[in-house]
Amino acid sequence: MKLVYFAWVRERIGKAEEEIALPDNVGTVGELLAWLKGRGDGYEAALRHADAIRVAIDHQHVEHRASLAGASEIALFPPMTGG
Amino acid sequence: MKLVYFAWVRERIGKAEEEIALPDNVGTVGELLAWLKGRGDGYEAALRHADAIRVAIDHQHVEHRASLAGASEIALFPPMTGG
Amino acid sequence: MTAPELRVSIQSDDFDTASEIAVLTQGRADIGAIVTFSGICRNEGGRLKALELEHYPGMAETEISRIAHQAAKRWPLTHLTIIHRYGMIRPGENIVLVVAASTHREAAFDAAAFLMDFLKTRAPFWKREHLKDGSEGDWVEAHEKDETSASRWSD
Amino acid sequence: MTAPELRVSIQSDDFDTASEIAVLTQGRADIGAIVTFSGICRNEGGRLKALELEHYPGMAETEISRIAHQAAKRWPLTHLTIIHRYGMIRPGENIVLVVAASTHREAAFDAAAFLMDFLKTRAPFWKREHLKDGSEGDWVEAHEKDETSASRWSD
Repeated sequence: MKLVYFAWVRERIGKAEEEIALPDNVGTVGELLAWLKGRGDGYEAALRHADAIRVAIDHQHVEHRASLAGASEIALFPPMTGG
Repeated sequence: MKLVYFAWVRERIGKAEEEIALPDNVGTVGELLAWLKGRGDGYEAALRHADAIRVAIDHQHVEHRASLAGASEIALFPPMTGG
Repeated sequence: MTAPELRVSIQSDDFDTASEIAVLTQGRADIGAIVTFSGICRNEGGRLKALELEHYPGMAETEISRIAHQAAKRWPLTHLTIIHRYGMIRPGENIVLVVAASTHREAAFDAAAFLMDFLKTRAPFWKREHLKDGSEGDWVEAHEKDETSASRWSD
Repeated sequence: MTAPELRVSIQSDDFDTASEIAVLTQGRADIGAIVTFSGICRNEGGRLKALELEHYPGMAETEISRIAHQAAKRWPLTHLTIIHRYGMIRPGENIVLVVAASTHREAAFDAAAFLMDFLKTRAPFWKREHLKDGSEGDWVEAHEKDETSASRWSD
């Protein structure tokens, strides 16, 4: 599964994207965020306030309770500031 | 006192403006409209539904209850359709 | 709050929306949002040759300036342009332009909508249709809903 | 209601608001109202050298098209243009343009305001400041009030 990061989430994690294999017990967006947070200091800094992190699955905004089933690209980013 | 007319008020009355001397008992816009209406068929046709007629005194919109005191130019016209 | 730059023009000539916007942004970097409204003559399904706009010279300028000042008091604007044409206007041509500039988008949107609602109901202009078949059509009737739109701004 | 013509562009190059409007009105006489919104880079009191806009390629197009289709379903529009830039943008330059054309002004105003509210809160773009003193400034923070503005459209 491909993870992509933007803005300060990307900066804190220290990379723009990565391929990961999810453990079996990670089934939702919320579980993914909690699991990622334990992967190191950068992840911890990026995801400290996980509630504020926005997530898109295959280019569609999703809630944290959404299932990851069938996802091929998951994006994590801060609240948007375009327009 | 100068009266000016616009759009179909002008067309029905048959002139764009005129100078008139008001009788003493005409003190408000409403009284002016009622008095004008009796001046001939064109006035009658223009002012039949007097409630719908808009009035400006010296370039300012006024209500029908407004006083004519001090007015130098009184305009009568239909509801506006600009913009 | 500083008073916005104001430009009001009542004219028979057509105008160029692009250059009205350009004039406003030139050499300034404190404007964050510009909202424009262009009112354009429709052909009404092909039956219209032109709209004739009659206006009340003198009062048109006075009344539109009054409305512009109300908007300027109500919203933090950096610039306001209002152009209203009179005379014969053919389908596809401009009738009216409002440009509202502000540091913030809500102010620019609200001011432009406010101005249009009040131009419709307070500016002394009257439209009459001229038809393609050569006949002089009717005076356009005022819409009740324009009055309703204008009344939403009273507080 | 016929579907409006739709133009969505995510680009790094600047654009010309005037020609975007012109393209829309050329050879048509059924458009009565055009509302444009231009979002322009402010200099923030002189301290800003540029805004850098990061975006999520692919999703930006998808999400903006989705928002555009929502607007097209909700209001009777003849045309909708949305252009959003990314990359380095200097004070005074365009960031975003929305053009909504309709036969009626309320639809054009509402659609343009709706689009801006949703571009602010749903389009995957992030602004970071670059300061005049050469330093890299902070990521711009999202405003609570943008969420509030967007929520007023849910019915």
